[in-house]
Amino acid sequence: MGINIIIGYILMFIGAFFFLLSAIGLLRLPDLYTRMQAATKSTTLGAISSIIGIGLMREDILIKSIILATFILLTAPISGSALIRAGYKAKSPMTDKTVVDKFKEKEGE
Amino acid sequence: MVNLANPTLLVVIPLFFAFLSIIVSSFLKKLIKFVPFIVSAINLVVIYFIGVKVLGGSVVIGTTAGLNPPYIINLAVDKLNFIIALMVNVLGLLISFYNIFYVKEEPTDKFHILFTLLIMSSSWISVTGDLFNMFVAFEVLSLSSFGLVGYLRSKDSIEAGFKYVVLGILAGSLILLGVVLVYAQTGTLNMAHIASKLYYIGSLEKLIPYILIFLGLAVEGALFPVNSWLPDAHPAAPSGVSAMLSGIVTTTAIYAIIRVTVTVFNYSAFIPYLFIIALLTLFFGEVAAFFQKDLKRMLAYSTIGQTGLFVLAFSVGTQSSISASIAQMINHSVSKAVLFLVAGIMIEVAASRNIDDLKGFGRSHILTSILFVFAALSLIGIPPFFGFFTKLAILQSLLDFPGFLGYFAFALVLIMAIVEGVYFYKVFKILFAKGEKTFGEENPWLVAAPFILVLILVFLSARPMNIINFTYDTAGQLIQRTTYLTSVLGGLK
Amino acid sequence: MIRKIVYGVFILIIIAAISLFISNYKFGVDKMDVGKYYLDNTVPQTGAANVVTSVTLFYRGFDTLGEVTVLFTAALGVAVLYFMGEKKRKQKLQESNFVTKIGTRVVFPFILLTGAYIFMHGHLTPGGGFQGGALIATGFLLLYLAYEETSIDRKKFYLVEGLGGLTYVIMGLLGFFMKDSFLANVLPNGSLFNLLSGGIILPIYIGVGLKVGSELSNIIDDLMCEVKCEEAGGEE
Amino acid sequence: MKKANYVSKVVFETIVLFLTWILLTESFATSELIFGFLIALVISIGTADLFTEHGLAHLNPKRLFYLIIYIPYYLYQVIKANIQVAVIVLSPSLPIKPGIVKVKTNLKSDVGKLSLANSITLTPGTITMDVQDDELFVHWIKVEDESVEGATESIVSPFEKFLKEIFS
Amino acid sequence: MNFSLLMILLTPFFGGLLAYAGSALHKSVRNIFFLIFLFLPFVELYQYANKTIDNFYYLTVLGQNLSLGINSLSFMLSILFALIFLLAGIFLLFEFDKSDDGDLAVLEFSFLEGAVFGVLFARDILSFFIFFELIAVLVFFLVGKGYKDAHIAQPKYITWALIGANSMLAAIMLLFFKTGSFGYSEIAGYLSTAPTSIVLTTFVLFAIGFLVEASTMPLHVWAPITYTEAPDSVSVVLSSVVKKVGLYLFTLFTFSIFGLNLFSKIMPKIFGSPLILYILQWVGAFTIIVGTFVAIVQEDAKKILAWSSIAQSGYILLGLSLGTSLGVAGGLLHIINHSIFKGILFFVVGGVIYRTGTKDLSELGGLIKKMPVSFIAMLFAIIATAGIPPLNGFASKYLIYEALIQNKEPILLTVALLGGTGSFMYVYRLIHSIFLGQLPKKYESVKEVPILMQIPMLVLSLLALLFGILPGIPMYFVSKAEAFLGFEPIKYNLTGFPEQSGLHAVNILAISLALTGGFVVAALIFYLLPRARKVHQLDNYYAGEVLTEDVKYNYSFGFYSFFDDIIRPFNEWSVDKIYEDFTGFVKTIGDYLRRVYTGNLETYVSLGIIVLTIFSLIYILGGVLW
Amino acid sequence: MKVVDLIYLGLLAFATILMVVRLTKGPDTANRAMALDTLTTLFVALFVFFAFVFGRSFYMDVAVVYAIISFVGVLVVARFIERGL
Amino acid sequence: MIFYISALLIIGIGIYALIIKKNLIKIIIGLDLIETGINLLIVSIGYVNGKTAPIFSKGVMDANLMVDPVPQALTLTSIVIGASELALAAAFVVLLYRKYGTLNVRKIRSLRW
Ligand code: NA
Ligand code: NA
Repeated sequence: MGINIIIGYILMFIGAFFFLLSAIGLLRLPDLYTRMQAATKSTTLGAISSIIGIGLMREDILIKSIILATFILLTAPISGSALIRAGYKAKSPMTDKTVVDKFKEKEGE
Repeated sequence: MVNLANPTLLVVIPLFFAFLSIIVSSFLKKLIKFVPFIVSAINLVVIYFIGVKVLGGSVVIGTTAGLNPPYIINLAVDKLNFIIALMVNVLGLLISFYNIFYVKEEPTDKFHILFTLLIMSSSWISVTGDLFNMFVAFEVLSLSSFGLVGYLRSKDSIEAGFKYVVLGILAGSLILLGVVLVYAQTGTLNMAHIASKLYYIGSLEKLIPYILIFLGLAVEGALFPVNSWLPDAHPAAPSGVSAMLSGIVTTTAIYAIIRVTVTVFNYSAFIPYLFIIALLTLFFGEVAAFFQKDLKRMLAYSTIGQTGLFVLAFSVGTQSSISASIAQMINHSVSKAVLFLVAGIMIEVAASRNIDDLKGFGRSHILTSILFVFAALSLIGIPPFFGFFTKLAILQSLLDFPGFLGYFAFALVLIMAIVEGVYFYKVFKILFAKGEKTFGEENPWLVAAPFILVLILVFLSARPMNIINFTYDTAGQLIQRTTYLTSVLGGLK
Repeated sequence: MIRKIVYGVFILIIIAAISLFISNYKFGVDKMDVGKYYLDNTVPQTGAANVVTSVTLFYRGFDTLGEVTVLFTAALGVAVLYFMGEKKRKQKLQESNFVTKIGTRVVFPFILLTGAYIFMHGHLTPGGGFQGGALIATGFLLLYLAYEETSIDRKKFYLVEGLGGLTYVIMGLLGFFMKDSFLANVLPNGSLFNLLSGGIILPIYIGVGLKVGSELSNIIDDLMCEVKCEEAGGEE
Repeated sequence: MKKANYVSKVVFETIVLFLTWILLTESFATSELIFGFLIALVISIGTADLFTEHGLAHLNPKRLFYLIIYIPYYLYQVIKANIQVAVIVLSPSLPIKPGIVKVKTNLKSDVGKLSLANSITLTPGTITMDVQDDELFVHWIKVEDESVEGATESIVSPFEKFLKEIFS
Repeated sequence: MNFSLLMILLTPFFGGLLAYAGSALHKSVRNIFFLIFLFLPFVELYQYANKTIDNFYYLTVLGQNLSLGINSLSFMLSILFALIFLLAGIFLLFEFDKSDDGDLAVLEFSFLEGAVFGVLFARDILSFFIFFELIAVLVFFLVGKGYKDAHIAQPKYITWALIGANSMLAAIMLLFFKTGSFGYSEIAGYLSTAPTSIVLTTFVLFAIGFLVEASTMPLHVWAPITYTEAPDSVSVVLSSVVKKVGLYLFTLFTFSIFGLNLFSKIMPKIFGSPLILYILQWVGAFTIIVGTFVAIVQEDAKKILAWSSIAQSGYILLGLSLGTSLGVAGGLLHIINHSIFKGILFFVVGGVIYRTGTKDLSELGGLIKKMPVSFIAMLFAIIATAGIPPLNGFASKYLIYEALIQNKEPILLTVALLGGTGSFMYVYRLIHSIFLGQLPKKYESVKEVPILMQIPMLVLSLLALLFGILPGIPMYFVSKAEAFLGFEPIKYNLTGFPEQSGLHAVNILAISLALTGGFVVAALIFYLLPRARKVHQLDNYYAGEVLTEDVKYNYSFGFYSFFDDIIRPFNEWSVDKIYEDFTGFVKTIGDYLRRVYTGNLETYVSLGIIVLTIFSLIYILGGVLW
Repeated sequence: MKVVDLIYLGLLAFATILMVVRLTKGPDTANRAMALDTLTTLFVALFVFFAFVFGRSFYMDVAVVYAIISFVGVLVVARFIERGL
Repeated sequence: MIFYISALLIIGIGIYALIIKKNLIKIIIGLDLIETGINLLIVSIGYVNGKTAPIFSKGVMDANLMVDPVPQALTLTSIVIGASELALAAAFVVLLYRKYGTLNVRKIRSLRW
């Protein structure tokens, strides 16, 4: 068992952990905006970590794994950003704990 | 040497032109309107070469991918295929000519490309020898007619188009499901190969795939009760398209039903059911047509009735009845095409689809109206027109149907002939009545296509028995099956 | 309510009948008749690594030609339905998400590249002309999402579309003229797993890829303009 | 950084795409390279104006250097962010104090601003909601400072110093 | 020269086309072609005067040769019809002189003659049908060129014509199915041994077709309005030709193809006739009585003629269906006679309309001085219609009465005689309202019809007189036709009938001379005796009021109003009820159909799903229904 | 498949279930879209995992295409939420 | 078998939506479900437990380990066809919405006899 396999599995399971974390966050957090935090950050890391981990274990898929990971790293924040803005425009409710909304002031102008 | 007697050309050449057209349309848009005409003309040349062989009694096979069936898709032309393909392209040629002058709403280039595809797909269905390939061709047919039905973008055509689309997609899905189940049953998709494998399978075991394919084809084939989209859709399209839909598309679908029922499934057990379905189709179509005030809608319902008529004859299942059925198909296609084309002229001149608004049209447009009258008389089956002889042949064959039902159908056909006669004569009456309205000039080029079609009708009427004898041979070849199967599967085993 | 139940029961009956039918043809047992032939002969006859591709494009290539045509027809149909005449297409600049906008600019060429990669390797991988073409169109969809004012040059797209279709037909006709059989393989098979293998599959897939890509983009163009024009107060 | 001319943009994009092609095909076979180059070139010709503003200028060694440094820094921030999320999500009391704040950036380049926005999104507690000119609206799960200056200081500055080097 | 039957048949078609083409040059070219080709058939038919020809094959259908032939019966009728066509053709040219329908009318009219020849020459059940259908099509279009309500007449006519045609077609196909042949002789051979049910079914189906065209009750519904609204020349043809074609076919089928022996064999006899013929006698009687009395109360000149024509069909049917030599002779002779005198009536009325523009009796009157020739012609015609010597109506009615006496059928005889009285009432009404009484001011300038238009009525009037006093001339043909039909021809001589079984001797010439003598004497007395002062029409007073021009002092309106009250409900029932019932029936079905074509997508889809469900059930249940 | 692989698969499956809960619960379209976004990302990883487990490298191509399409898909949905079609 | 049944159930749900649902979009979704179900069915027909996709690659060269390629080829074709159909159907829906101002199919029935 090579070192790559061990690192691979470790990364894989880190990925799985963050996926799980993201899923829990989705359920526990109070509103769309806070859930997005979990959704975007944890899922991205989960995916990247998993994919790179798996890629390390088989060289014939390694390069594609890197491509994939890069792609996700690049696009996940974009789609996350688009979604959260869309949710805001669609007046998805905010939690009571929200302290400030500067965007509203701007949009309200 | 290149062998032109190859049915693949009937599909490929139109496609070549269609793809070329979309490029050319960007800078030479005016040329596109000739494409469907050219395409069907070339197809007719190919059909001529095929016809020479087919009439000699052989089945012309077109292979693809340089291998032999059943491992590749093959096209096959026997006499029945030949008749249908000939009809498709002759009507396609004339209707395209009509369209050159008729279609004015933009985007005309796309209209003509879609029309090319309609001709192409009808030809395709009429020559393919592969069940899944038939489904694909069928989809091209459906989609091109969806586009053409919605072409005018009026409220009517969009609504009619949407209903047509939903039922058409459902129909396509049913056919696909059926074809897939056939594959599950036999492990092959080649019609002849399936036929040879289904030979040993009991009739009940064939029911499910058959009924799915049948029902799917019945939607396009205007059979009751899945034809309710038709009276909306046919009138909503430009008249050239209506002519093609009523004259060719329904016929092609019925051809497909015949091919599937006889050649592929060899399904005599289904005949009584088909007989009843056809009876209902005939009845509903004709009675509904009786009440229409909209000329094109009336013609559309009449199409349903006529389809019922020739499917009724087919479902008797004897050689003479199938022969009568094919002959009536020819009669209906030609006559109905004339009727829709002339209706198109009338509607354009009168600026209304209401029959009553055509009062006195025949007085100022005698030739046009006489074309309408001739075609209608042939459709109703008034002697000495061809339709009369086909009606005779149908009536004769109906008496061959065992039991009471045969006589019942016989009587119903006659009664429906009265109903059909009455509503067409009502149109004649209005056309030649004295009216206050003055009608503008028609474009004389528009009359050319229906005129030639009526000449064809006159020719058919002059030699009715030659045609019926040929369809009799055709029916013989169809029923006998072995020629078709061995021609296709000759290379196997 | 009764209606719902009745139709529910009807549908269940139909499902039951089909299930009953299928149960006679044991699941998991190959019905391979022609299928076996393909598995055994694909490599010698076509040189393609992907048997499915060789079936779609070679043995059943005539189907795929139809499939290309179906899409072509649908695109034409949509174009007809959304035809707007010589009237200038009204476009309202909608404020789009900055992130999306700029992200799109970066991602778009990569999507096109990937699309090309997919249709170029159709004979080796599960990809192919349709998948690659669809991906290319996805790129254009993205562009439309980010930039409301996007309007592709239809003439160029029609050119690509037509050339793609002609490639297919002409490749087929070459077979017809040289071997009296449409779509007969007239190109060398090449060596397995190489880009230049699979005979006529590669050129056809390139054609299909370009065609599908431009066709779907045309559809998107029509549909998106429809939406935009409506927002802009409609036309007609 | 200056706006580049068209050729520069095309060349730059072709290089990037061609490299990507090689990665995708994982092959140096001649046919693949030729096809890849042609495809990359064709795409570049069509999309160069869209893809980049500065063209070959991106390949300036200094900028590449900062880019290479920036990547591990960025990954570090990502991991830190995820740990923070894990803490929040997994703690029974859900210690949040969400809000949307406004921050300002000095970056001028669009891609630069995009990188900033993406960085903000993937890093601790913040998601970019919108970018309008030099203002960014950021959803912050634990608002520490509502003022523009304060927020900018804690959200933007960690990245801006790198991005400034890469994109200006 | 030798003219084949096909050539004769095609002559009118050819002539029609030529005339139509000629109309492009000039109207006179058209007219000359038209008339020449209407005349040609006489020349061509001449050689067939004494020939019976069969089996001239001209077309092969369903493996059978269709053939033409001619015999004494069809020869007689083809000469008669050719004459009517020629005369009506002349009239037609005037009638359509100013109309732009003339060209098409000429074409269709010529074609109609060809189609009529076709029916007469047909020697198989398919040929006659082909031409019979063609007649219907042409009549449909010709009728449409008539008066303002022609558009109501057209659908009625064609509905009934189609019912008749398809009924016949059913019989034709049933017989073809059984025999594999269309030929009259093969069919006759088969029928002689066929099961009763087949014989009855096919006979009834054929009879419906024939009697629709013959416009006997209750299949007459289309006739009154069609005869009324058709152009006058077409009304002549309808009444004198087309109706007779139906009756010809009825004769041919009943006596030659089915045959009395066959009927006698399979059904009981009543009053000496097989049951089915006896029923038809009653149909005839019913037609006489209803037709006559409805005719009496009409206010429209052509409508009177129409109902009269229906009533006269009743006489012919009654005579024919007696099935005796005498009865058939009466029926056939009445076919000839009625064609002639009804032709006169339509020509005269047509002429009056041509000059005055109205056929409403209440607006007409006093035309005797303005149109004396027409008056004389009509006088001849009404005498013939009433069946009074010396005009031709007498001989045939006499034969029918005698045949009824011979069969000992007192009730039917009463009916027939009553009809005779009734017919006197309506024809008197006609001549009175048109020619006698007060001349409306607006018709002061009316002139007699042009001389060419007088020719048809004069020719027919002379024929009516000739055949009236010398019944032997038509009887020459009738007796030959009878012989062809298998009857022993009744004895006749030039001036009447000698004593023979069932028939008292009668010399019509003598009776006519006596009657004419009496008339002359009466006239002499009238003119020789001193006469009252001649008063101008307006130099008079009425119930104490001085008459002005707008007051009518003679009854030309509501002439027989007391009758009207009795007839009216019956009249209303008979005219439209059946037609409306038929359309009502179709409409009811239509309403059910609407539930299928609802316009609801859901319905459309669910119908297909229901079918799928049915077959799924069949499959699941293991093909219980299979 | 080894046990570790199965465990990994199990974890992912569990995460999937939780995400599907959010997907069904909503409460609004934006929340569902978000859940869908996370799911698709997870599936990309799953594709890679299958490519690894079944030893068929071409699954990676599928994963790439899938990633692209789901990215665009989310943007479409976002646009839809923001302004309707 | 479970694949078959679930595929068929998806088809059934699609048909049900077609009949019961009033919303045009849902009808389109119904059509989509039917097509998806059929595609699933096709693939299940070709699927054999323990065999792999019919793609040769380095190391996987044994044709006997591969499933029937035909159903997969058919699926590919049918997917594209289905997508084309749905695109056109959607185009019609958008136009219908504009012409009738409603997505309720029960209100779109100006055409009837
Ligand atoms: Na592929
Ligand atoms: Na394909």
